[in-house]
Amino acid sequence: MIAETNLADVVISALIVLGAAFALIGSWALVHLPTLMERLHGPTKATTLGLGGMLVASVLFFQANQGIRSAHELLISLFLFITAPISANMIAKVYLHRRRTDPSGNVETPAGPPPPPGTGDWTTYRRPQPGSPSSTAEN
Amino acid sequence: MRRLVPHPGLAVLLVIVWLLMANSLSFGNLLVGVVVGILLPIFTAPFWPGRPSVNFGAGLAYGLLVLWDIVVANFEVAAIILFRRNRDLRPAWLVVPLALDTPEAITVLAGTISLTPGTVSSDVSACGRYLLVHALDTADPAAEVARIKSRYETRLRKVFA
Amino acid sequence: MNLADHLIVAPVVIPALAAPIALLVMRRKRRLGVGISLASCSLMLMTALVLLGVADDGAIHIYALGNWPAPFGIVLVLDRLSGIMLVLAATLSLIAMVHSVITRADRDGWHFHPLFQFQLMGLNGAFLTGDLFNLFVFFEVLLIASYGLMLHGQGRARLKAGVQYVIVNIVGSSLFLVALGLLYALTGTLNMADMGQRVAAIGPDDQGLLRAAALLLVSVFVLKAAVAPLHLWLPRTYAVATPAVAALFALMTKVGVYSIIRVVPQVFGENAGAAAFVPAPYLLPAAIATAIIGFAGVFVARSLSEQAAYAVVGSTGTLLIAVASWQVETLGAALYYLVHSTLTGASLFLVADAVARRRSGSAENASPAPVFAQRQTLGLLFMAAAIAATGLPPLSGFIGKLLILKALFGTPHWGWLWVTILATTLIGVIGFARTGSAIFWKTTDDAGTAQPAASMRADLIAPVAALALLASLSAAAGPVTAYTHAAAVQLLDPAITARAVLVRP
Amino acid sequence: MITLEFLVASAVGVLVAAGIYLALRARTFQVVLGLTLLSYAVNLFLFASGRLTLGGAPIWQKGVTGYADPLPQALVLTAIVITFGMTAFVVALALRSFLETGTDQVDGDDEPCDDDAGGAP
Amino acid sequence: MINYAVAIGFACLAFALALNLWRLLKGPTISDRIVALDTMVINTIAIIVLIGIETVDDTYFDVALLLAMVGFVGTVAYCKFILRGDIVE
Amino acid sequence: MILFTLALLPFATALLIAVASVRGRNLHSGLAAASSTLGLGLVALLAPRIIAGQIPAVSLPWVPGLGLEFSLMVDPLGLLFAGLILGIGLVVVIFAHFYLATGEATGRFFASLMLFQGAMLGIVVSGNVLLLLTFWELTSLSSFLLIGFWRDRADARQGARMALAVTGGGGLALIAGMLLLGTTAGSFDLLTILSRGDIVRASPLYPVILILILIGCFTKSAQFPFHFWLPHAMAAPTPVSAYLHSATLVKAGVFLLARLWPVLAGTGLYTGIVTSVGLVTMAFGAFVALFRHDLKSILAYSTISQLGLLVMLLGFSLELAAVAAVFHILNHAAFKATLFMSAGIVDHETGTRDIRRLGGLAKVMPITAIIATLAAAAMAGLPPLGGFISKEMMLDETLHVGLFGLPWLVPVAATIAATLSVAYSLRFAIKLFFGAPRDPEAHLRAHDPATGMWVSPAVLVGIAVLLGLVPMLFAGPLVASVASAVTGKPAPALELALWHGITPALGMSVLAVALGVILLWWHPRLLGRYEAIRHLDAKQMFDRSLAVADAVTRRVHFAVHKPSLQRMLFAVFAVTLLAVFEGGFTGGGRLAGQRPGIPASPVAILAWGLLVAATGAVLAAQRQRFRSLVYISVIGLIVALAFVHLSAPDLALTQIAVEVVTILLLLLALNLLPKQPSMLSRNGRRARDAIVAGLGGLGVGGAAWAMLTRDPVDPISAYHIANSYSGGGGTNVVNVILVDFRAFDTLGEIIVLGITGLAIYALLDTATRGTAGARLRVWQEDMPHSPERHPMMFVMATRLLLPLVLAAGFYIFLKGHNEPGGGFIAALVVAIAFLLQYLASGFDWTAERRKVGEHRLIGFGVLLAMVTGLGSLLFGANFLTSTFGYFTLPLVGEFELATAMLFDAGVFAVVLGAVLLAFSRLSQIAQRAARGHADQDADRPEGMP
Ligand code: NA
Ligand code: NA
Repeated sequence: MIAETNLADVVISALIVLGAAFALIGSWALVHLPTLMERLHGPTKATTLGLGGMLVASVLFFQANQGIRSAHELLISLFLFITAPISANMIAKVYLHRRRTDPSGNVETPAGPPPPPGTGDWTTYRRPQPGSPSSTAEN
Repeated sequence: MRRLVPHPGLAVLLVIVWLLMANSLSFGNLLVGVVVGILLPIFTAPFWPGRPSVNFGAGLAYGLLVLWDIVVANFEVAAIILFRRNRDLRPAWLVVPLALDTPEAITVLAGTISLTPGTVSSDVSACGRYLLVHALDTADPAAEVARIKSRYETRLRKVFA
Repeated sequence: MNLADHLIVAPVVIPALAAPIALLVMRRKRRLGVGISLASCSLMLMTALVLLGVADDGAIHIYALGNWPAPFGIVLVLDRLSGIMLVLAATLSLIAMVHSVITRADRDGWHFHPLFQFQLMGLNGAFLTGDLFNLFVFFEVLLIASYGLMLHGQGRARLKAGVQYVIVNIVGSSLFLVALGLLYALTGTLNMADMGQRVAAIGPDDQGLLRAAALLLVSVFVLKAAVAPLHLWLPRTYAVATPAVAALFALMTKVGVYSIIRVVPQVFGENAGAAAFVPAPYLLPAAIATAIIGFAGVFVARSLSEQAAYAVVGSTGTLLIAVASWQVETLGAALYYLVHSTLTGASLFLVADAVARRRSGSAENASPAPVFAQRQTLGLLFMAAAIAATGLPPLSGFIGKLLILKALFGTPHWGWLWVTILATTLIGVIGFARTGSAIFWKTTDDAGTAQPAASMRADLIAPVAALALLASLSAAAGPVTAYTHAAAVQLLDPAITARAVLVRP
Repeated sequence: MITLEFLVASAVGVLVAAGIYLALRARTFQVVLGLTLLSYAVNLFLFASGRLTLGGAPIWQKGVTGYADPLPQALVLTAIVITFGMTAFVVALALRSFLETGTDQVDGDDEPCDDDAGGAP
Repeated sequence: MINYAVAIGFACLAFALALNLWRLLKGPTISDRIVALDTMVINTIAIIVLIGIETVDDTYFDVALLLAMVGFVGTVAYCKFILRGDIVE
Repeated sequence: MILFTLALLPFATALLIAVASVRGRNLHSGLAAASSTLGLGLVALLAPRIIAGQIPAVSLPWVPGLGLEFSLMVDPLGLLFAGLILGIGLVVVIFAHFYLATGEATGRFFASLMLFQGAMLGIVVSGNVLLLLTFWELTSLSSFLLIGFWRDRADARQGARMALAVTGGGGLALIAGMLLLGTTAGSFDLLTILSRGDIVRASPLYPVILILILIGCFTKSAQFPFHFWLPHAMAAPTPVSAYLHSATLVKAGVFLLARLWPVLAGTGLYTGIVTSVGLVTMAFGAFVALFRHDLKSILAYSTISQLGLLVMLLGFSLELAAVAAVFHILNHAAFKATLFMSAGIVDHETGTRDIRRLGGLAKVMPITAIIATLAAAAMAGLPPLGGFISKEMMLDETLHVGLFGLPWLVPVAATIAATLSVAYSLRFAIKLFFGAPRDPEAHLRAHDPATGMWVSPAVLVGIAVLLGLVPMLFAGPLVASVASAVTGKPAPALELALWHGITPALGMSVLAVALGVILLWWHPRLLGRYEAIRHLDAKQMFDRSLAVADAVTRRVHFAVHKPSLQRMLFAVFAVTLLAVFEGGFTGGGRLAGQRPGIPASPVAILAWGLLVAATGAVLAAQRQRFRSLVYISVIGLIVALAFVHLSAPDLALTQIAVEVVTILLLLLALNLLPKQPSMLSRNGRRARDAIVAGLGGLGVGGAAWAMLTRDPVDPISAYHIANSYSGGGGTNVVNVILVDFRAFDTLGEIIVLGITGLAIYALLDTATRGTAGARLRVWQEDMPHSPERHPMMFVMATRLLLPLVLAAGFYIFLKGHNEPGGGFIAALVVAIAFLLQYLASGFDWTAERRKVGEHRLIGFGVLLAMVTGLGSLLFGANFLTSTFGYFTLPLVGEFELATAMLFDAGVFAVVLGAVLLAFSRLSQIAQRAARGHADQDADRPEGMP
């Protein structure tokens, strides 16, 4: 496929390996870490540096080896940067919700989150107050 | 101009996205991109009531800072995952009091926290003034909260001025 | 290309335009929508009649969609068989449509008219296409529309039966795709005429695969035709459907039969090696079983619509008994009987509806009820429909059965086939006589015959029209059988079609 | 040597087997799951009728040969769309039927558990 | 050189997918299964990008982009289902 | 012309009466009488020519392919029967006019009667056996109406059904017989067939033909053992009995025997069967008649007996026997119709038909008594009546016939039967009219009826008398020519006379009368004996066998047609499996082909492992619905990856987008479906299903393996690749196939989706009302839920995503013609963008901001696609022909416009509309349920879960 080795190839290869490694570490974290909230930290690695490395490698690859000026890989990162926190947030909410309503499903859980100061609670447990920033589309 | 392009930030973002999708910088694509950038925000305006205005420069700087933090944090967390035994982990729940008061700004802050490995934004308080963050490993939760507030929140207040 | 040449595609285009237009105008102007729907049916009937005439020149008329030549593009093929099916579909749809409008059944739920038109589009497309995958697509069009129509009006019974009907047909569609995949892999083509030619060239190594594909494909058609033991979905579905819809559905099983008649000689004809006339050894016993099961159902059924549904099953059995020997005489007889049995099924459902509308409490169940309006007229109509269904004179069923019996004479096992056909006729006669006498003769009390409301006569238009068609089919049996015979000749000589379809540019 | 052909064929087989087994269960949701698996299998099967091509050009270019057979792909696209429509419909129907009849059993054995049709909870 | 990198990349990602599946099947909480599925989508995107590099063809990029755009929809829908039962309200 | 008029007149009259059904009975009976008279006139007009040897015939083609012609002909036999049918018909009409009470449905009655007359007349004037069959079956149908005339009476309904079942069933045998006869003879033309008797009798099919035709004749003519329907047909009004069961319907069988005599008669088989059946019927009928009490029942059994006599005579295969039969047909018609009418008069006047309650009526109704007694005497075969002559001839002929090699058998049996006839005939007359009244009450009002009522039987009995007194003058030429027509030979020397000198027949006759009188003398004692025995009642047997058949059929039927989806699917899978394996094994060839395989990469193998594991997980978790959905997602992901790997980017895109929407729909539905795990099926059932499933997997997997290991065979797609750019203007061949080469498929496909949307809308629109609505209102959440509806972060992200994803959708649409993408995928992407709004911000919030209705999208989309397709017609090209061009604008550069893209826009609109419609409908139901739930916990304190 590619004959001569040059600096670009080295960088590209390094980025590919780096990205793949971070993706693997993220997935390893998912298996290895003890509780859900800790495991949840794994995928952010795959999303950010794992895939990011791969995408930059792709940009460089098509630029250096094919002469195609390509940047659309950045779009993937853009979308993932928007969506990945949402996924994590929702999964965390599911965790919070289930640990209070269905303790049997969370045998390994250590202490839950402290309530926010004052009389309120987290939105997973309590409907957002009208007019507050957290009640975006409540109607 | 203001009426034609009520949200210049979104319009610019759309033009950039369009050019990235087309993956070429030809004039034709730019033209179509501009049309898309003008029309789509108008068309989707009802779906985003009270679109905030954004300080471009501050936003760009914020973005670069976050990118850098992401790269650094990736390596730190990788080390924790690979080399720290599970029983030595010091996970913690952080309650971050918020000075930000628009949902957009809070969301960006929460997103930033989640994207940087090691912390995940988990919930918002019903009153909207506290953010619940889970940290994978932290020695001093209060310091971590302070770091988040000083490093990200203060900057974001400028972005969403 | 003048406009007349485009007429072949009209049976698909007309409903495909009428449906969205009706959909768009219906919300504001109901009557306009209904008018469009009726106009579409009438226009379709006229077109179909013209096409029937066109096809009578004996030539195979081709319409290449998108101007792409067969086998690369999709072509429509108009021959005598498609002419017959188009006229049948248009006629039946007009009757069913008129009935639904008169009885206001079209107002029992949303989108009756668009769904109805799409259903017709699917039917007409299936009858015209010369491409096997396109046939699948039109099957799906007519099926999904039929799901909507079958559930029209809803209610517990329809929903229960609907789940079964829909799921069974989805499985059938999956199997259709598997068969299609195999055939494409073996022949590299989708055009039926082309496939017929390529099948003949398949080597000995691939014969088993070919035969499996052919049998699978025919099984799918058999499922659509509701042939035993794959008939189980039909009776409940048809019995609970809105009667105007059930009347149209009388044609739906015939789509399966049509596909068998169309595909087997064309693709799996005598040159097809291991797949030559592939369903032959199994179709006959299955058809016999279907006829027996169907008429046994007529025998034990306790409501008119249920009886009608089983009569549809039984008639398919009789029909396939004739189809299964793949000879010109039997096939010609079968085509005549196909037309007859479709109209008959429709008239049974329509009469059942007219009865149900007058016996509000007991509907059309064969339990005694008070005297109802127009009992005598309805009794006569029912008798006529039953006469048609059992194949007694003077309606076309008698001629159809005589034709089939005569054509079967001398074919293998003809004795058993005769016994089946005649015995099922007797079973049917007894069954219809039982429900008929229970509903139209037996009453709980004679108090006051309700005077029919003015609108109550109008709902007899459709059943009377269907029965009148059966009478005319009988009176005009000479020319009609000549046409069906010629159609059978055309079908059993696929080389003619292949030559016409595969004109290389 | 394990070939791609073997992987695809066996995957189709496994999906079909699971699909049929689920389709023969007694409740609508399981049946819908079965139909979904069957449709995966059928789509793969139909796709396979064009044989497998590795590294084939997906887009026509002058002078290039070695395309994956595009026709089965087009057919599968049509099939996916149609299957999607059917699945959507059957899901809606299953729900509607349950709401009307009070049961999602389709086995005929079991009459609805609450025949009072939406009466007291 | 890039070939080797790509091969290593495939190996890492394949192994990652296997780990994801293990978590998916193992659970134990519903959140675990959802997060496993979510990670699987990310890893699949990476594989598709890698296939693009391997085959020197950026046609497949669109697939990766689509997955990035809509892949999380399933995740949030599953979460919403657990949280609220009704995913649209 | 006369023939057509003759044949069609009764039908026209029937129609006329039916149309005039609200008018009075005078009009009805008047029309019927006029029609019969006119018909009779026509017959009279034809008679001289026919007796002179001409056979008027006329023919119209009907179904040439079948050999069915509308051909009519009247020969002497037809003439005789036509005369009987019309003549007795006229008499019966007059009688019925007086007999039927006011308020009876005379319109229905006379219309049915005329229908029957027409059918009967049709039988005797048909010149084509298939036409004859047509009329034959019509007689069964019209007699069904007549017997069931008093429809509120159970016995009438039963009698009618039984008559229909038996005679209709016999008619079916006749159909078979006639078809075989015509096929054997080479023609269905009656005269041709009659001339080919030798061929028929020589045919190996002859026994089958004979038996089938005989079954038809015997059922119709109530021959043993098919006789049982006739007595029950007596539930009909008396005029009907007089008509159908004396002169016409039951004579049809006899007619047909006579008609086909030249073809069928003369063989040992024929003689054996027909003679013995006739003989048995004659004796049996007479025997039973002796012990019946109901007047009509006596007459019914006597009719059976007399028909047996006729059948026996025809069975002799002797010409003189045929003459006797013909003559007896005349006699029987005359006296039996008379007797029925007399019975009707008695019933009418006394209110009873029970012979045990009647007696001595001669005093109060002398005219009736004279008429009936004369007719009974004719039936008994007493001189000087016609019945005597025909019985004499019959007895004489018996001496020439040996049955089963026993020359004495037939004469002895015939004499016994004659004895019984004498006994029951005398019993009828004597018990009814003479002696003392047994039940005075019945006689209170009794007197002779109005003239109109007795004139009819009087005329008939007059004929019976004349047939005895001056037979040659009255019937000689007719009988001669009819006999000749029956036998197909010149008429035998005929001598109809009361006195032939002292012959053995006379002796037998005298003996019969003497014994008959003695029998009547002993009757009370015999009756006691008779009634002490339990009789085999054929009607009961018929009923019981029907009931058993019904029960068995019912049980089998309901066992087979259990409303089980699993059974249906099992049948489908089993049949298709058998089909595939049968085909694979018997077709020959090999499973694996020669094509070299592609080595699988480790990633591919691993992906395969994931897929198999996920599939297994779905199976294992099938009872936990949520988990199985998650596993399904994995399978979808792997399949998409496979499509990428195998160079099918469009498929991967579609798969991913469809997957997302499907999961959303499934989740929406799953929320409301019951979630409790289902019970496991029984082990046996699971094993059975597992076997079928395993075989299915093997079958389809094997087929896939077989396909994949074979080389492609010159696929037509080579043409598509070659012409995609040059002819279709696009480089994405898959897309060009979809929107150009096979745009017709795509048109159908989007219509499927459009219909799906509409059908789902129609289906779910009612879900919030009625039973379903009630269920929704009381719907209980089955797991505790978080109170937050619209998580802030999610909502904010979707607000930004909407314009971005819409832009992406637009882009995918534009480039689809040349690169992966296209209207369908674009629509799904756009749909997902909106679905995200539903998910994040809720149904109401999104719905009130959406501008374009889904219905319009579907409608306009289909229209756009259609109009694009039709546009090509303007340029003289076929439907769906596309065109494209490359244009250059300053600054912008070159770009392509293709009409196929317009078509694709239609695709886009329909798909978007359908997906949104389906989704919003499902959401709305969930909304409804949620609202019901919210109402319940509205008063909960803030913050409680
Ligand atoms: Na495309
Ligand atoms: Na085109």
